[in-house]
Order: sequence, then structure tokens, then C-alpha cells
Amino acid sequence: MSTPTASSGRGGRFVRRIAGRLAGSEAVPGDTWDAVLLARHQDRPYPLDYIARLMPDFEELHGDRLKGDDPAIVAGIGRYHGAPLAVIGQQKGRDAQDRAYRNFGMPSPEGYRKGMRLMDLCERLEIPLVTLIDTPGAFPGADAEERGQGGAIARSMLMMLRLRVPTVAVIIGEGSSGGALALGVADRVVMLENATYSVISPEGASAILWRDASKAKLAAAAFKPTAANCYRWGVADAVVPEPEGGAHSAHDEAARLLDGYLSRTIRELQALPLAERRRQRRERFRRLGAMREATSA
Amino acid sequence: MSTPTASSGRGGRFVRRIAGRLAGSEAVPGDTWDAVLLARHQDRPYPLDYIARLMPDFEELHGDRLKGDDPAIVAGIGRYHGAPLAVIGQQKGRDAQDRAYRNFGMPSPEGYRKGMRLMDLCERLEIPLVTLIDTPGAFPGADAEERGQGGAIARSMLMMLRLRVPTVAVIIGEGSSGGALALGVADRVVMLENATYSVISPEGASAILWRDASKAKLAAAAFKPTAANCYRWGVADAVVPEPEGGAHSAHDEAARLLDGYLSRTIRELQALPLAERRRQRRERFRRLGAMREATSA
Amino acid sequence: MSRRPISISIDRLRGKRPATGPARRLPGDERSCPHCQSHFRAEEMERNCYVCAVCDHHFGMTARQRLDHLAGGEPWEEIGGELRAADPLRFVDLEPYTERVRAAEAKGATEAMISAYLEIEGQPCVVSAMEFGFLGGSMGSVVGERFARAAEFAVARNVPLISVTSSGGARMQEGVLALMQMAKTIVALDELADARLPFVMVLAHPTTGGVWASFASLGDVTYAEPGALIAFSGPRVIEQTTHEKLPANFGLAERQFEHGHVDAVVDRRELPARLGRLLGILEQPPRDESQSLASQLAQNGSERAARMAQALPSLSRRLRGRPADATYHPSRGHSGS
Amino acid sequence: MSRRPISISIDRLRGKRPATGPARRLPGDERSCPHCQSHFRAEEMERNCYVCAVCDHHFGMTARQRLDHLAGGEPWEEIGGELRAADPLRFVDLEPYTERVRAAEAKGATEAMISAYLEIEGQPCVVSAMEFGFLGGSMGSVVGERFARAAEFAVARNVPLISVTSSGGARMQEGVLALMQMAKTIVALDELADARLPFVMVLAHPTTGGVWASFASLGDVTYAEPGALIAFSGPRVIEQTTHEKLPANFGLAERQFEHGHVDAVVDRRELPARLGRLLGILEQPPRDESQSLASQLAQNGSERAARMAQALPSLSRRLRGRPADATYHPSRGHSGS
Ligand SMILES: [Zn+2]
Ligand SMILES: [Zn+2]
Repeated sequence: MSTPTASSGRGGRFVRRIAGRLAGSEAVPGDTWDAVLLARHQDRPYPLDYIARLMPDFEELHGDRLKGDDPAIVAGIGRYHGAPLAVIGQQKGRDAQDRAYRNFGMPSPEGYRKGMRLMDLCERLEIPLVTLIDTPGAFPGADAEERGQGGAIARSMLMMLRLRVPTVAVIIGEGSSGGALALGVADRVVMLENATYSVISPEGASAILWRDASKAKLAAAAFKPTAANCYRWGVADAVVPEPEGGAHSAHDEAARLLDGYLSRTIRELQALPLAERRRQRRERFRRLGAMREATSA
Repeated sequence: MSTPTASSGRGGRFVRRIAGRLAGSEAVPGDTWDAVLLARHQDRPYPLDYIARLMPDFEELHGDRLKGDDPAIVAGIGRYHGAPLAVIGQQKGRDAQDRAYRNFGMPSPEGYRKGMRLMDLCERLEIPLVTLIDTPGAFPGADAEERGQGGAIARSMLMMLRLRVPTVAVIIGEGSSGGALALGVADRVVMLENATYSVISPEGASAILWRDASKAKLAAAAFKPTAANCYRWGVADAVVPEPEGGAHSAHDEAARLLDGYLSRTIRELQALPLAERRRQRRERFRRLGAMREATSA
Repeated sequence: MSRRPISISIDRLRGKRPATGPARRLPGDERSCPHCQSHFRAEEMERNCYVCAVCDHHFGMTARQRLDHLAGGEPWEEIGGELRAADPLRFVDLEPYTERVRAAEAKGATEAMISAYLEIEGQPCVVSAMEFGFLGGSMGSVVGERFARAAEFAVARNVPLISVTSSGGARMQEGVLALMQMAKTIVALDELADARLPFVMVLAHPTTGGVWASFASLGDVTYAEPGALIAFSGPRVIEQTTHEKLPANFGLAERQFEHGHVDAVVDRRELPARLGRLLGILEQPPRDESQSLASQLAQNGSERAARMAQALPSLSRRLRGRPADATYHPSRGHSGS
Repeated sequence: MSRRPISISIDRLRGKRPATGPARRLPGDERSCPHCQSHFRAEEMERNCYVCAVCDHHFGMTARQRLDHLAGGEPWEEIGGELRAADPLRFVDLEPYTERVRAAEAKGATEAMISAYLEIEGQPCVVSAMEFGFLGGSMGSVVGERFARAAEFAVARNVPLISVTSSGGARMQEGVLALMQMAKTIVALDELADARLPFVMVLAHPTTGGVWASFASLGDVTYAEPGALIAFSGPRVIEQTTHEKLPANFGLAERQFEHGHVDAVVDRRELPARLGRLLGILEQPPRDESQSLASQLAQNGSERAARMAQALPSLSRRLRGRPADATYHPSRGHSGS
């Protein structure tokens, strides 16, 4: 079997989807665990912190119109650079009480359905959508399962894919598993400098792959979930800088840096014809992956 | 105040929306209570009885993908005259056990949401939709309320209104209240000869308006909910004949008579351009009502 | 869709109402709060938006009071005011429907909903406000038609639609034609949606039956007043049918919020400001101005970001080697789009 | 959307498989049922579709067995069979990912999903079947790509797509690129929807994690095999995280049916007939033929109705006086449409 850096090998040739990117410099290995810690730093700005800075006029919406309101997801509409903008984000709590209230940023199906309700509003009223992703994953509870956690995530992705308005997904902290990707199927997916994006949390991977809950650092190094790596793989379209020392050290500055990217990008996306924007969005997710082709079966 | 048959009167002139129809002969008064009893006859064919006769190849679908499956509503797709057709109907039970299982044909929000799931499928796969309406009303339960009974009915109407495929609603028995109308916003609304369509059941009206549960017959006579009257008011576009003696006496024949109307109507609707079909559908419900105009405030 | 010309009775502007119009004074000189038994004089009530100054209980409001309140005392322009109830079924229960209507009209209101064009905190919009005092705020043909004309008026003026509901449901005395008004309101909202205009709901006490099961459930944003009962089936019907014992707060706004059916419970005294802000948020900039404005502001945003980026030497290292066009470069100028 | 030419390895048709292909015989000569402990020889198992003849327990099936079963033993045409796993992260946990893949491939399967063009009961369609034996049926880049190519092939041939899932979720060893396959399958389904083609799901044991949270949840029609575990988070994760005690049937097909997430629990032995019938129902007639066929049949229906209507003298009385064009007149001929 070939490894990704070899362009040919026993039994196959490398499909050059991401080969170009992988040929770039590797991530600095020591940074990975630091990035994991930074991405989860308890003083890091959460969606409501960004919203308060980017959109002083913001109306938070509540409820999925089906069953309840999930505090792990905040959703609403605000005034942004002279036009309406919708935001959906996973919200962690800062102190112990708030963390419990927000269920540690782990959404239930009601949260994703609240988001879909807002997507429907975006579609009808032609309002662009920004998602702010920061979750250890969707909530793993028996009730959540029975109310369709899997289907809620799947439908959220499908609905984002079909939206006719410009969409930007920003990984602002910890983007873990399908619970993160549910809000991540956007025209542009960007990561803050110290954000991570991964198929599973390092702790989860440690327990499952190493069968040892203490191997999280090892797992983090293996997953390489940093913004730089995600950018190399094509999973992130851009990396938005954080203030020196990290976003947690200067919320205002972090918001201003994000503002610069968002306002420019929304404007660029609005300038694209709808058909082209949708083509690009589909193509973006259609091409992701790395594989070989067997020359003979 | 003017009465509907007077075209002018004290303080107003009659808006001639339904005046033309009302000028026709009145319904035979003695028929009303008979129609109520016939519409609810326990041997009357229910949706699954029609489906079995019109579409031997029928796949019933279950579940709203959110919370559960409501036996008071049956929904599925079948082969009808060489093409797929979707059906949503309220299903009463015939014996005591089945009646309880079907909750007496009173749908919960899950039932309407199962219906909406099927409407979504119709839209995506371009499959015409027929609804078969037969309910004393939506289920009045505290749980149903908390899971959004009102919103489920409203959204079901909105979704039917927006569908791009041809739709036909058939009142096959008792069409009572918003629980019936939730499935009734179609291109064509027709009633079987002995079906009734009303804002409330005679018993409900009796208790509320007469403050006396025993005045149901009086209420029925006041509401005049027969097919002939609904046709006169423009609420029904056509009346489909039943076998002599009523649909309960000959299910096969009742199905054949419905088949004749449905197959012709679906074909006619399919021949209409989409924009024209939607215009007609909106206009149909936009114009219903009876009112005066004050000459001076 | 047949578009009748929209008729507006501007002779019904505030201050020009005939003496036989709606009672501006509540009957008697005082009202007592059903919750805390405090007494208030009529002018105290009006000053506090018909909210109990002691316990915040929200009293009922007439449609005119509601429109005056939302318009901040400024005049409003009625839409479809000339429409009056007919009696298509020649309906008689304990008394003839025509008599019920006559009695309700004699109290001053013309129907159970008033639609009007007005400004809320400087935001032009159309508001349909229901009148519980007119046959329990029931929705008959006139309510359906006034709602539909309100939506059509909003489309014609390109402004949002707001509705304040207070209703026992469909008007039974108009039979199945009353039921059809539910569908008519849905048609109206679909036209509004085609025009990409927002629909904002304010659920006042009570919002039940066919009103809750039609347009009142379909707000883009849905506020409710504190303590408002919001239900399809009322508590009595439910208890009679299912023999369930209902909790004391069944169907109330606060509980509906918990169950995800309401965006916020809003004190009536804050409602005009809240609605004004919301309409401001939702306002779409004119197409062209939007692009230039967005472009301008994005430029500003980028310049600020560029200044910040001076302090980020580590970033350029990390981003090195990437294709330039796919990266966010705060220090680079924008190409025109 | 970039449309790569679809490559088909027709040398993998049934009967032409290399000896090193998938094991057609189960290891050893017998298997015992984990539920009722009955013993069966391999040929007995195959004859009964790998279902316990005593207690109906559904054993696992390889993807090839699944395709053979659905195709009724007829040949099928593989889609994307040349794709093999890469190791973009150079991933090592307890052993290197490349070693795990090598070991899995050595057992005969090429990846955790096989996509193929075949006929089920005479209905042409594309089937993507998962292989739990290949790294727990985990979804990595190859699974995502084979699924996407299956959908694109279905669009090219204008046939429905069916998927049979059996998976532990995303393939962790491919990191975030495995996660992205969830989105890729959604893109594929959106293309299928644009072509108005149906997507039918069959959930086999187990369907969990990122597979359940992407395409597997989005069937137009969704069948599940009896006893299949269907969940986003598995029971162990849930118990560890929430310290809940889960019911014995947590997440099983029968319970998922009760909760509204599955249309029917279907015994595997009935699956080909059930799918064949469903595809027959969903088949759209060619546009023109459709209209003429419908017209013909409607004519027939009308003639039958007309015969019936002879026995209905009361009807004509009741309908008298109505505008003729809005009424259903069974005795009248049809005007051409
Ligand atoms: Zn008080
Ligand atoms: Zn067994």
C-alpha cells in the first residue's frame, strides 16, 4: 500500500486530490495539543461574545416549534454592516452553572431543528447565514437518540447544502464530529487560528482507538486537527488570525479580525450568481477525501 | 344588517362572492342529520379501504422522523393508473380496539408531520397527492398541544398550498375543524355525496353554542354541513356520487366512483402549467367567505 | 389571485372618531386586577398600557388601543375597514347570528380584527390587531379578508406584516366558511413570503383554536405577552375529552416558550421598542445600495483587521506556502467584486 | 460538479471472481445462532439468507452476499471498484492504519462499501452495500466516494439508488477527511434529488455514528432489518456519558420504528420482493406515455363510474342547478385535455 506522500506504490496510484496540499510543510507537531487546549480555553469567545461585538442589534430566536428550546445552540438575526444576517452557533457555558445549562455545547435534536427553522427563515427572507461552530459533539443521550439525533444532523447538512443564500461556517473553537459538521456545510468554511476540527475528540479517540482514556495527547497528535492542517487538506478554505496570545486574551480584537473576513466574504458570495454559488458549494464537499486507485482488482 | 339573500339592506350591500351560489335551491333540511350519521357510519369505507381497491400496490410509510408514528393518519405511495400516487388520510377504526388504536381518527402532531414528510417526498419525486379526509378533529390532548398541534396544522396547510404537484382533497366522511382542513388545501376539494364538512362537530357546537350537549341535531341543521351546501358555498368543487344507499353499503362501488373522478382530475391537473395550477389553488382559498361592505363607516 | 382595489377609510384616524366609536374609557372609572386585586383608574390603566402596575398582569386591550399603542399615539390608516359580517348560513343558536353581530357592532368595533398601516418606532409596517370584545375575537369571513388585505397591502408597500392575536378561534356562526378563513390567511402569508417580507406574530391572551392553528403559528418571529393562553384546544375541551388533569400553567406563554413554540415572552410596555428594533434588523437594504454599502463597510472592516494583523508575525509563518487566492490576507487590499 | 468518468470493473461479475476474492463459505463449516444457539451449516445459512431458521435472528452479511441476494443471484456491475483507501494522516494508533487496511483487504473485500448496478426483481437500480467486516464498516474517503459515484451512476442511468448500511460510523483513522464524507454523501443525495430519483434505505445491523447521521437518515423510504442497532451514539458511549441505564431494546429497529424513524422492519428474506415492489410503485412513466396512459385509464374509470351512476337518480336531483363545468358528471363523456 502506498502512503500519501508517495505518488505510486504497490497495487495503486495515488489519487491526487489532496496531494498538492499535502506536499506543503507539515504542521509543527508540538503545536497540536496546545491548539486543542487553546480551542477549548474557557475564556475563549463563544458565539454570543462575537455576536455582541459584531451585531449590537441582535434578536435571539428560541424554540424548534416542535418540542423545545436547546440552550446549546443559539440562533438569531442581527444587523450586520447595514443588512440582516442570521447566525447559528454552538454555545458553551463559561462558569459551572452556565456550562450545565448549555449542556457543555452539546446540541440536542431540538438545537439543530431550531437552526433549521432559522435556515428556513434565511431562505424565505433572503438573509445570509453564518454558523459559529464550537462543540465537543452532539449530545449522546438516549432521549436525544429517540428524538432523532442522527436525522437532525443529516437534515441540517442537507438544508445548509440547499440554501440559496450565502453561507459561511466558522470553526471558532472545537469542531468535533458530526455534531459540528451539522452546521458546517457552507459556501466557505474557515477556522480561527487556534480552532480544531476533527472526526472525534481526542479523549473519545483515545478511549476507542487506544482503549485507554489517558492517550488523548497521542490521539491529538495523530489526528492533527489544527487549522493549518485542515487548510492543507482543503477542509478549511481559510484561516482567520486570532489576536496574539489567542482569542481568549482579547475578545474585541478577535471579533474585529473575524469581522474583516466575514464582511468581505459575504460580499464576495453575494456577488456570485446563485447557480455558481451552489455549484461551488457542492463541488467543495464533493471533492474532499484521499484515496488510491487500484490498477487491477 | 342585511341577510345573505338580500342584495341590499340596512347599512350595507352584499358582497357577491357566494351570492350566485346561494341563490340556488336550499338543501333539503331533513337530510342534514342523516348526512351526519351517514358520514360517520361505522361501515363506511376508510382510507385503507379505498387504497386497497384503487392501489393494490401500496407502500404505507410510517413515522414523522421526529417523535413517533400516529395511527390516526395513514400515508403512503401506491401505483395508480400506471404512475405513482401519494395518499394521506385520516383513518378511523372499525371495531372498538381498532378505534382506540386509531384514536378515533383524531390526529396528533406526529400524524400531520408524517403527512408533511410525505408531501416533501411528493415534491421531490414529482408525485401527485390525494388526501382522504375523515376526522372529528385534531386530538385535543395536553401532550399534543405541547408538541405543537396548532403549528402542525398550520404548517401542513402551508406545505399543501406550496406543493408543485397536483393535489386533490376528498372529504370521504366527517370533515371537522382545522384537523380536517390541515389536509384540505388542495387544487381540487371534493366531497363524497354523504360526507360532511364543518367548522366543528355538531356535538361540539351543541355544547358550546347551545350550552347543552343534547342539541347536536339542532346544531347540525344550523351548520348545514352537507356536500350539496358546501358545493353551493364554493367550499367543495364537486360532489362525487356514492352507491345507492351510501358508501358503507358497497365499498367496491364507492371506490370505483371515486376512481372515476380522481383519475380524470389528476390528469386534468397535470395538464395545467405549474404556475396556473398554483394560481388557481391560491385563488380558490383566497376568495372563500361571505361579507358585506359598509357604505359609510 | 384577484386583487381587489384596497380601500382605506382614512376618516377613522385617531382623534377623528365618531362619538359612537370604541369606548376610550373603560366602563366605570376603575378596574381591579384579577390577580392582585389592585384598583386602577382608567387613565392609570392607559398610561401603563393596560398592565397592572403592581403585579404586571396584562389586561385585555381593544384593537384600537393596540394600534394606538404600537403607533405611539400617531395616526394609523385602516385597511379593509368597510367590511362587515354577513350571515351566509342564516345561523341561529340561542339567538340569531345577525343579532349577535348587531350587538357587537353597537359596542363600537366593526369586526374582530382591524388591519392598519402605521409606523412602529419609525418603521413602516402593516398591523392586524384582533378585538376579543367582538364575538370573542372569533375569525369569520371579515377577519380572514382583513388579514388577507393586510398582507396584500404590505406587499404593495413592501413593508413587513405584524399581527396581534386575541381570539377564541373560528367563528362558528359562519360554519365551514369560517373554517376556510384559516386557509385564506395561509394564502396571504404565502404571498407575503413570495415578496420576501417578514411576518411577525404577537400572541396576546387568548390565542386559541383556528387562529393558533393557522397564521398565528407561522410567524418568522413570534412574541407572546406574559400569561397569554396559547392553545389549539382550550383547557376545558381537553379536560372533558381526555379526563387529564392539566397543570395550572397549561398553554400559557411562558410554558409555550419552554416547549419551543414562542421566541420570547415580551412585556407589553416593551413591545413597541422590541418590534421597532426587530423590523430594523430585518430591513433589506435596496439592492444596489446594499452592495456598495457592504463593500464600503467591508473595506473598513478589512482595514481594521489589517491594523490588528501587524501584531501577528506568527500568522504569516503558518500560512506560508499556501495558494494566495484561497487565504485570508488581512494585509492585502481588496479586489473589486 | 466535476463529473469524473465512471469506471466499472465488469471483471468482478459473479462467477468470474478471482479465488482470492471474498470467502463464499463462512469460516468453518457451521455457525451457531447467538440468540437461540441453533447450529447451521454454511449452505443452510446461505439458503436462508443468513437468517436463523429457528428464531429469525439476522446474521451479518458481506456486501457481496448482500448484492447477490438482492440481485437474485444474477450478475451485478461494480461502480468505483478500483478505489482503495489511502492514509492521508499517516495515522498510527495501536497499529498503523496502512496495516489495518492491508489486513482487511487480505480478507477479500476491497473496502467497506460496494456500489453496483443491478436489477432487483426486474427493476434496474444502483445499490450501495456496506461491509461491516472491513474495519467495522467505517466510512472513510473510499466509502464516501463510492457512495457518491453510485448516486451519479444512478443519475446517469435514471434509476433509483438503494443503500444497505452496516457501519460503526466514520473511519477515525482518516481524521477530519472521514468526517467530510458525511457531507459528500449529502451532496450525492442532493444530485439524486435534482434528478427526481428515489433513494431507498435499508438499515442493517449496526447502523451508527456518522453513517446514521448522514445519508442513512435520508431515505425517501427507510426499511430496517429486525434487531438492527440504529443510533448516532452507541449504547456504551451514552451510558458512559450520561450514566443512564438504557433499555434492552435501545436503538433497535423495532424501537426506532415506534419512534418514527423507520418506515418498516422487514425480514431479510422478504427484502428483494419488497424493494422490487417499491421501485415498481415509484417508477415514473415516460412523460408522453404517461399522459396517454393516464388518459386511457381515466376513460376506463369514467366509463365504469358512468355505469354505476345509472343507479343514482337521486344524485342528479341534488346536483341540479349547479354550473355544469364545476360538477363531476359521471354520465358525461370527457373532453380531451
Ligand atoms: Zn395586579
Ligand atoms: Zn436463532
